[in-house]
Parts: sequence; structure tokens; C-alpha cells
Amino acid sequence: MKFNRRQTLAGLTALLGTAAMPRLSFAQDAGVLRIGALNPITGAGAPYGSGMQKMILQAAKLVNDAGGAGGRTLEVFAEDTQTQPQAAVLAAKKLIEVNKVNAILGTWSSGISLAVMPLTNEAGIPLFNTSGAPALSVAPANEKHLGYRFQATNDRFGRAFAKIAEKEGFKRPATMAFNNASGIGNTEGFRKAWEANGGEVVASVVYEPSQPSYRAELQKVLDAKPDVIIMGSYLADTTVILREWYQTGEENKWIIPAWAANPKLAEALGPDVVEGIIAVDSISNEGSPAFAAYDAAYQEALGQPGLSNVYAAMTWDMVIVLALAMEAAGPGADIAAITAKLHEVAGPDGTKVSTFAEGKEALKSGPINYEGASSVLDFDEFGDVTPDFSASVFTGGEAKRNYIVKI
Amino acid sequence: MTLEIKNMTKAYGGLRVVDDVSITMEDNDIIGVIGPNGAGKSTLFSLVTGFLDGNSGSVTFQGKELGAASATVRAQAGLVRTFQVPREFSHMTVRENLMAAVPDQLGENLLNTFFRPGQVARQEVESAAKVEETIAFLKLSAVADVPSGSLSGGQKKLLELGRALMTGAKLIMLDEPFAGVNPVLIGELSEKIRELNARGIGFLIIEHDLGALSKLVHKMYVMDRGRLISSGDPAAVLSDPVVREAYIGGGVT
Amino acid sequence: MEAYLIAIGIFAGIYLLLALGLNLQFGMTGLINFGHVGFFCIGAYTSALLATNGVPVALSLAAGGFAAMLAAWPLGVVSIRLREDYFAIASLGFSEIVRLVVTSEGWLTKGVQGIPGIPRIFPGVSSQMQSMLMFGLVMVLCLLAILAMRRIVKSPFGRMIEAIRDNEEAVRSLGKEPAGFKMQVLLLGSLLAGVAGGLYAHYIGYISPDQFIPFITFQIWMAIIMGGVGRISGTVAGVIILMTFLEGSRFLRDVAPFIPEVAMASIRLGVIGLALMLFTIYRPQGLMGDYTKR
Amino acid sequence: MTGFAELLFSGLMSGLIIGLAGLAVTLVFGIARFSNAATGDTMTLGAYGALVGSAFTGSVILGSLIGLAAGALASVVSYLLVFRPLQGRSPISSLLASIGLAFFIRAIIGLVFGHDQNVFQLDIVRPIKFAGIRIQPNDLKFAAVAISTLAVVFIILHLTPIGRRMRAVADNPLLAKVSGISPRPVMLALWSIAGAVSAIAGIILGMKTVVSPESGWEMLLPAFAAAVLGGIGHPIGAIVGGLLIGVAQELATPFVGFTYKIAVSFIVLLLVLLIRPKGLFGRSEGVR
Repeated sequence: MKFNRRQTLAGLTALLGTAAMPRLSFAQDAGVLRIGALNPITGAGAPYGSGMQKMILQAAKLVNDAGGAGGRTLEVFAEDTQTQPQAAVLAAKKLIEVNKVNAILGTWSSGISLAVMPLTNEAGIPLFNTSGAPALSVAPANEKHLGYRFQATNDRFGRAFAKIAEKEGFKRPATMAFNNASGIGNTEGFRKAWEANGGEVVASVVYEPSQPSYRAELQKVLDAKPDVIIMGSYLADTTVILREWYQTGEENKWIIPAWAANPKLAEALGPDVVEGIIAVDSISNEGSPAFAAYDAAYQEALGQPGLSNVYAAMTWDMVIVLALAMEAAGPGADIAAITAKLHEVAGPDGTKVSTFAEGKEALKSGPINYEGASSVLDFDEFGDVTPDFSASVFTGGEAKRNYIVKI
Repeated sequence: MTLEIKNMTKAYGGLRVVDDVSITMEDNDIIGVIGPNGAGKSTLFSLVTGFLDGNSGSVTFQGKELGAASATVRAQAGLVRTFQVPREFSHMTVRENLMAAVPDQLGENLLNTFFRPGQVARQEVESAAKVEETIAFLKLSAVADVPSGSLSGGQKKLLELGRALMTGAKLIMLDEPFAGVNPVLIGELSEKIRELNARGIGFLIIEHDLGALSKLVHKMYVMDRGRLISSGDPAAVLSDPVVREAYIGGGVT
Repeated sequence: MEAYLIAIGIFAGIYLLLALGLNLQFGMTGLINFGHVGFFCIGAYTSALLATNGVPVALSLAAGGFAAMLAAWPLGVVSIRLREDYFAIASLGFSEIVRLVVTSEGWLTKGVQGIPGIPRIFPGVSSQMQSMLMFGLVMVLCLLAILAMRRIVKSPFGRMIEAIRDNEEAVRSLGKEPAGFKMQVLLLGSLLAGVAGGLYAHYIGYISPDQFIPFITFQIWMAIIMGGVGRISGTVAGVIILMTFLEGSRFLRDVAPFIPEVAMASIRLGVIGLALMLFTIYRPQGLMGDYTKR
Repeated sequence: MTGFAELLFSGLMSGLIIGLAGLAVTLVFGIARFSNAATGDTMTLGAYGALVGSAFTGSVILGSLIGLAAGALASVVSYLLVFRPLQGRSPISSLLASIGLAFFIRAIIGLVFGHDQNVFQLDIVRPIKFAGIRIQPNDLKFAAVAISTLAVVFIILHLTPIGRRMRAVADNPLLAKVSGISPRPVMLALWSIAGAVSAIAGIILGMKTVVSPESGWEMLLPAFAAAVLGGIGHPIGAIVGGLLIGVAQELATPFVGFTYKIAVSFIVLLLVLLIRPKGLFGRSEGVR
């Protein structure tokens, strides 16, 4: 009796197992290029992930509506990284092995991209990411040059911070960083650039998140009497730190990445506290026709302005650049040939285009230069882009763009 | 002298649960400790076997002052107790319970388990033979392979006695061995205790069942509210008016 | 397709190594270890650091297991004699300290940047072959661990830890010190976790501190509680259930498209929580458990 | 020097939150005899309850009372559905179930409220100066709330009949049972008090920082540490333990580095277990 029960259970478990097995992949279709959308739908990246995924789907639809690229249409397979490397690796395996995708688009945090890149390298397919870690540019991670980054590196952010601090005439900067790769990447990038210019960073602190108070950290920084504090931070910790700072009565300035110094911060703290904060962002290529197209798509899909999710603009560009490369490589080209064309269609030389349809047309008559929604999108030898940066200053609770820095 | 308990005292806050108790016991003795509920008998056991730390007093066993020795060390020295509510290893069979009690098993070390399996197996065979003897002696053969949790109260008491025997104890302290045991089994248990005593094992027994106990023990101590109030020959102790007073709660004058 | 299944198999094997150790500790001995991921982390980092500095992978894997075991020792010395739930809290604190040290001591561990480019275990083979070999290795190690567990269960040692789980005081009354047995169990479980960590690091190729959060520990707990506490077959079943659940939720949208994907993280967490509660209340012996034993 | 004093003050403030959470842990431990890992998420629940309450009533104070009631209610429900069926089983079962409960609460909060941060709309003002030390008016209010909470808990425990019965059960469950104390009202009282105290801790934490589904869980280890440091089952001990940990975190980190700030509470915990497992105020029974 007991044995029977256990047998039944074992059988049930096996059944469950089979139910979870993916459907068998369809036979390869010559007219279709499969791409994987691997985004942080859940976990820490959840605020951006859905938008990123939807923009990939939307852009792919646009490409297909324009008659496809290189004679093929795009088919998108979407997976969730859960913002966790283990889950991301399994998801990438599934995309590569089960769905047989030819490119993976839209990994978000550096930890995820670094964990997924060995898999895409092995499969010989490109990985388009939106992560900041410098390690993603070089070997061992990017030894095959299949990694393309649509986001500015942390280093570049740091350089932008330094430019802005210099332009604003600050003399005694201090830094505070969230203890992760991106947070420290920003402030260390700033330090390198600032010290290369002969400046001095008067104090720097790295803090752990989720604390009831950051007074000790703040005090260490404030004791050095900085005239500006450069942050490598996120929304939640920035909210607490700024509140506590305001309550100390100090009057230094702040330079904060825009993903932390955003409208939600102003809403949480009120206009008085955020007054004068300089928010720095790699700018989406606003005002460009590509951005307008993206913005419209984003508005339609999510009911929010496209500006609220810079990463979605990046994933939008990913699809279009890939499709243009397919078109340039011609019908039947394999993914290696397509990847080889990426620099060409996005690079600075050629007819400027801002949509896929436009680019497809222009390619008939010569080289093109896709100017993206997220940036002008000119890849360097590492597959990195160098977007422009904006400095926005909060006045009356709203961030107003003051000027643009080029690095 | 096998065991000498001197001036043992344990207090919780102001309440002296065991108050200045001294008991001595020769080799081969069977000694009884009686007293009403809450007299401190079980606490005294815990103090002597190292399950509790006393406030003052000392225990000497076979000429060695035990000091702050742990329960484990005391048991290893041959001073082994049972519990009022039997603490059998309930998911293990009777046989496994007894096997577990065998001292100095090589196989209790993981390295030996993996790297000297032959010796471990040989030792297991030896232990199993001893366990068989004990099972036969205690007449537990019928239940030898039954999970001990499902034994009757009396059988559990027997099992605990058996485990104590397996450790090679020199002095076994039984906490209410007759409680909840049917009269037939009580007689048998008493018989076993006498037999073992004849082989040289001393017994210190806490009990409520005065009838059975008085026939068994050579000497009796009476505790009430933490203190020793009487001691001596069982018959004399039982006729002591102080004892009667304590037991019957002052109802009889 | 096969490669995806093999990848799941490799992860399942790694989880199984973790679960077997935890089952030895909790299921068989009654030791509540909430810091299992800490030893996993130590194994992963030790092996990764050694291998990226040129030590042969076979050696670095062993060193990972050994380092995890070594780290368990002081934790045991400090807290193994404590009551079981105190040990639980102490071990949870321990794993958090491990994560913080790994995060903060960048000179050694590369801190928050993590360690990229950890060498594969089998150099110079195709990726397909790599996965196959890796799967084979993980399965062989799991098999070895299972055989070791079986031998332990049948040994005098196994009898003793079962006795400890049933009644610690009675064990002491027989002249045996539970702490010594618990320590051995802690060390062996940590060794397994350390080896699992090394395998994980070399398989995934990149490790960073945020991969070693306490949630991993509780996933393993869920596996052994659902599968059957104290039983090897239950542990295997539990890990299969866990992997089916974790990966199966990817396919949930095919079945139930009305659930928004954003909600999936909460749903996964909630299901794990609910399973922990329901199983402890209604079926403490787990799916594969046996009423006569525990 | 004023810097030092300010850090001390800020440490005391963090310590009050940790101490309140530790108080909830220690109360449950003293009477229900297990470590309740759902304490942190009950805090979160209280904070969200207060947020919703404030939004409905337009008053932070009324909202907080609603949050407090939500915490107490959730706590009682969790007792009735989860912990009562486990009574009489080993404390491990309850501990495991409480972890499951913690995850479950957090999942529900995540589903209902999403993962974005939320804040209480409190006025943010510049500090007042007292003997050169900058002090936040809000901090003073929080401290007052925390201290009155303590006072209320102690009044309940020591001056009401139900409180006396609770203490009797905590001192000696067997004896209490024998002397005819019915466990049901004692347990209901315990769980509502523990839930309310957790909720208050969560609300203050939420007001000082931000409210997100994970915020309470992150406080769990410090809360445990405070309870153990004070001697588990000992209410005053938990508060003192919390204050010590809060102050130690703020004062020690300039020396050990800020990234080790949260490690301070674990290290305190391990040290206490090593040197004095019964804690500062506790009795030795049941620790080893």
C-alpha cells in the first residue's frame, strides 16, 4: 500500500516534469530570424523590464510590417531574467537551445550580462546589453567581440560627472556609492576622470543598502566639507540619504544619476529638498526622429512618456540596428555576417536614417548611419557606445535640462 | 564508597528545590529515595548526573570528585540515569536503541565509517551479540524490531534500563521505574534489578510505589520540600511519623 | 532542447548536493542550518579564485569544498551547543557575514564586480561536449554523495544522529556528546555545499556576491521539506519538484496567460512560502515521507 | 564632539526601531516559545497598512492607527491559521512555518502594491539645535511614539490581569496550565500585542526611510540579534539590546568600514552567543 502511494507520487513528479518540458521547437524556417528578448521582468529590474520587452516586440513588428529585413521576418521569444544570474543563465540556455535564437537582446544589470555572455559567445551569437560594468567591454567576457552595449559604461558616466562638476565650478567633491558594481563604477569613474584633471576627491563612502539610517555615512562625507556630493545610487537609498542630509541643515550641492534623481524622488521628498540637485543622464537622442517614433510606440504600449524608461529606448534601437544589419548583409546571411555589419549600419558614416523603413530604402543606394532613439549609436572597437549626457537641475520640484555634455 | 552526595543545594530565586541533601551509598547497594510530588527528587537526580548545575554541594563517584563534569562525562564514568518520562529514541527500533548505547564505537566517527569499514562492521557484530543478550535478559525479544515509540510504558522503562546496561554502567539511577507499569511487570522488573545487583551494579531508585520499593531496597531516604527528612531501614522509615505526616499531608495526627 | 534539459539537470545536480547536505543536517540530525548558502559561496569563490590564478580545476574544486568545511568549523565551535533555533539564527548571520566579506574585500574577491571568465572544468572541448561532461561529472558526484549518505544512514554514526534528532538529553545520559556528532554533520554538509559551489562557479562562469543570498538557502529548505525530511529519496524528489517549479513557472504563461509576468516573482515567492507553511502543518513528513519514521 | 553626539542620537533612533522589532520577537518567544521569522514582514504589512490608511483618511496619525490594527489583525490571523495548529509540535516547525509566512506576506504585498518604493508624506524640515547638536523634530516624535509603545506594553504586561497571566505562562507554561490559566485568551493577547508592536516598528521605519516589500525582512536579523542580546524572552532586554546594536552600528562603522555596518549586529550576536548565551538579562534556562 505504502509502496503504491510512493509509486504514484514518483509517477506524478515525473508527469509534472514532462509538463514543464518546453514544446518542441518548430522546424527552422528560412524566412524567419529568431531573436531572444531577455529582460528583467521581475526582480530589481522590474520597473524597466516590461517596457524593454514591449519595445522589442513593437520594434520587431515594425520591421516585419516594413517587409522584413534581408528577406526575413523577425520572431521574438521573450524570457525573464528575474534579475538573477542563475535564472538568467537557464533562460538564455532555453532561448539558445530550445528556441534557437540568433541573438539575445536586452540584458539589464551587469551581473546578468556577465553571466549570460559566456553562453552567447559559445553559441556564436551577439548579446545586446544595457549594462554598465567595464568588464563587459574586454576579454575574457567579450573575447569574441559579440557583446554590444547600448548603455554608457560606468566609466563614461563617471567622466560625464567630472565634466559637469568642473563646468559647475565645484572644487571639493565627495562621493557616495551604493555597494554594487554600478554604484561604485560611477563614483570610481568620476574619481579617475577628476584626478586625471588634477582635482582631489575629499571623501568617499561606499554603503550597504536597506538601513534605517545613513547618518554615519553622511557624517563622514560632510565632515570633509565638500561643495558637492557625487552619487552612485538608486532611488530608495537616495531618498533616505537626501532626507537625512536636508535634516542636517548642510547646504552642499548634489550630482546624482538620473535613474535615482527622477520625478519619484521629487515626489517623495518635496520640491525644497531636491531643489538644485543636478541629475545626470545619458540622453536618449531626444528630438531625433528615431526618438519620436520610439516615444509614440512607448506611449501606446505603456501609457507613459518614453523618457521614463531609457532602457526601453535602447532595446528599441537594438532591434532596428539588428534588422538594418540583416538588410545590409543581404538575404540568407548567417548571424556572423549580420554581426559584422552592425558597426557599418550604425557607424558615423553614411546617410543618416532614423527608422527601419527609411534605412532599408537608403541601403539600396549606399552606406547608412542609424541615429538611434537612445543615442547616436556609434559603436567603438569594444562594441560600446558613447552617448551624450544631460545635466538637469531640479527647480521647483521639476528637473529642467540645463545643458548637454559630450565626452 | 561508590557514591557520595554532599550538601547538594539548588535554588530558583528564593525557592530551594533541593536543600542541603547528603546521601552516601556503598558498592552493590540498592537505595531508594521517596517523597511526595515536588519534593525535589528528580531535580536531585539531574544534579547528580550533571543535567543541572547545583548552587553548592559536591558529588563523589568511586573516589573521584566530579566537580563540574558534564552529564556526558558522568555517564561515561558509569553513573547513568533513566528519566521519569521515558526518553526512548522513538523512531528507532528497540534493537537500534540498545545498539546506540554501546560505548566507544569506532563507527561513530565519519572517517572510520568511510575508511575503516571492516573494523566498524566487526565491532557491530560484537555489539549486536551483546544487545541480543540484553534483549533476552529483559525479555524484549518479541518487540526487538518494533519502533520504540509504540511500546507500552512498562516496556519503555525496560528499554531504558537496557540502554543503561549497554553503556556498562556501574551505578544506575532509575527515575520512577514502576510508574505506570502493570503489577506483573513490576515484579519482573524488581527481579531483574536484584539479578543485576548481584552482578555488581548499584541502583539508586526514585519511586512512588512504596510497596514494591520497600521490598527491593536496602536503605531508604525520604525527601520533602527539598530536604531529607528521614533515612534508614525501609520498614523503620515507613513507620516514621514524620514520613507519614509528609506523605499523607498532615491529615493524620 | 537537450542542452536546455542538460542545463536544468546540472543545476538540479548542484541543488541536490546542497540538499543532501542540508538533509543530513536537518532531516537526520535535527540541526537547523539557515546559512547553507554561505558555504556554497565560500566553495564557489575559493574554487573560482584558485582556478583563475592557474590552479588546475580538479584541485580548485577540492579546495573549495575543503575551504567551506574549514569555515564551518569556527561556526560550529561557537554555536553548535546552542539550542537548535539559536543555531539557526547564528548560521543565518554567518552566511550574511560571508556575503558581506566577499562584497567588501575587493582585493581578494574583486568585490561587487564579481569574477568573470572562470575557466570551464573541461578545457578545449566543444560547448556541447562541455555540457555533457559537466552533467556527467555532477551526476557522478551526486551519486557518490547519495552512496555516502546511504552508508552513513546504515552506520553506527547514522544511528547516533538519529538518536540525537529523537532526544538529545537521552543521548547525553548514555555518555555520548551530541555536539561532536553535530559538528561532523555540519562539516560534511559544508563540504558538499562547497563542492557544489565550485561546480556552480565553473559552470556559470561568472560569480558575484549577489548570487549568494539567503533565499537560495530557503529554496533548498523548501525542497527537502516538500520531498521528505530525513529521507534520501525524498531529497531527490524535492529537488526535482523545486527545479520543476522554478523552470516550470517560465511555461506558466502558456497555460495561464492571464497572469501578468511582472507578478511572477511575487507568485514564486508566495508559492514557496505557502508550501513551507502547508507542509509543516499538514504533511511534515514530506511527499516521500514515511509515517513510521518521523 | 557634537558629531559624536549626533551619531549617538541617530544610533539610538535606529536602535529604537530594532528594539521594537526585537520586542515583538522576544514576546512571541517568551510565550509561544519559538523564533518568529515573520516579524519583519509583519512590520512591512503594518507600514503598508498605514500608507493605505493615510491615503484614505488624509491623516498620518489615523493612518498609522489603521496600520497598527492591520499588523495586530494579521498577527492574530497568522496565529489562528498557522501557529495554533503547530502548538505542541517542536519549535522548529513553527520557525519553518514562520519563514513560509514571511515569504507569503511579502509576496502578497508585492502583488497588491508592486515593488516601487512608497513614502509617507511627512514635512521635511531643517533641524533644531540643542546644545549644538542637530536634532530632528520628527525623530523626537518617533522616539516619543516608541517609548509610549514600550510603556503601554509594560502596563499591559504588569498591571492588567491578562498581562499577569501572560507573564505566568512565560515563566512556567506547565505551572500556568495546572493553575487553570486558559491558554487561548493569553495567546490572542500575545499575538495582537506582538503584531501591533511590529507594525509600529514598521511604520516608524517606513517614515524614516521608504516603504518597499522587502524593507521589513531586512530588519529581521538585527531584531533577532537584539532579542538574543537582551536575553530572549526578556522585554526590557530586547529594547536595551536594540539600542546597543543601533549605537554600535553607527559608532563602529567609521572604524570597521561602512560596508560592514550590518555585519556589526551579526557579530554582536555571535559574540553574545559565545560569551553569554543567556543574554544581558536572561536566565540560563533553555539556551543550551
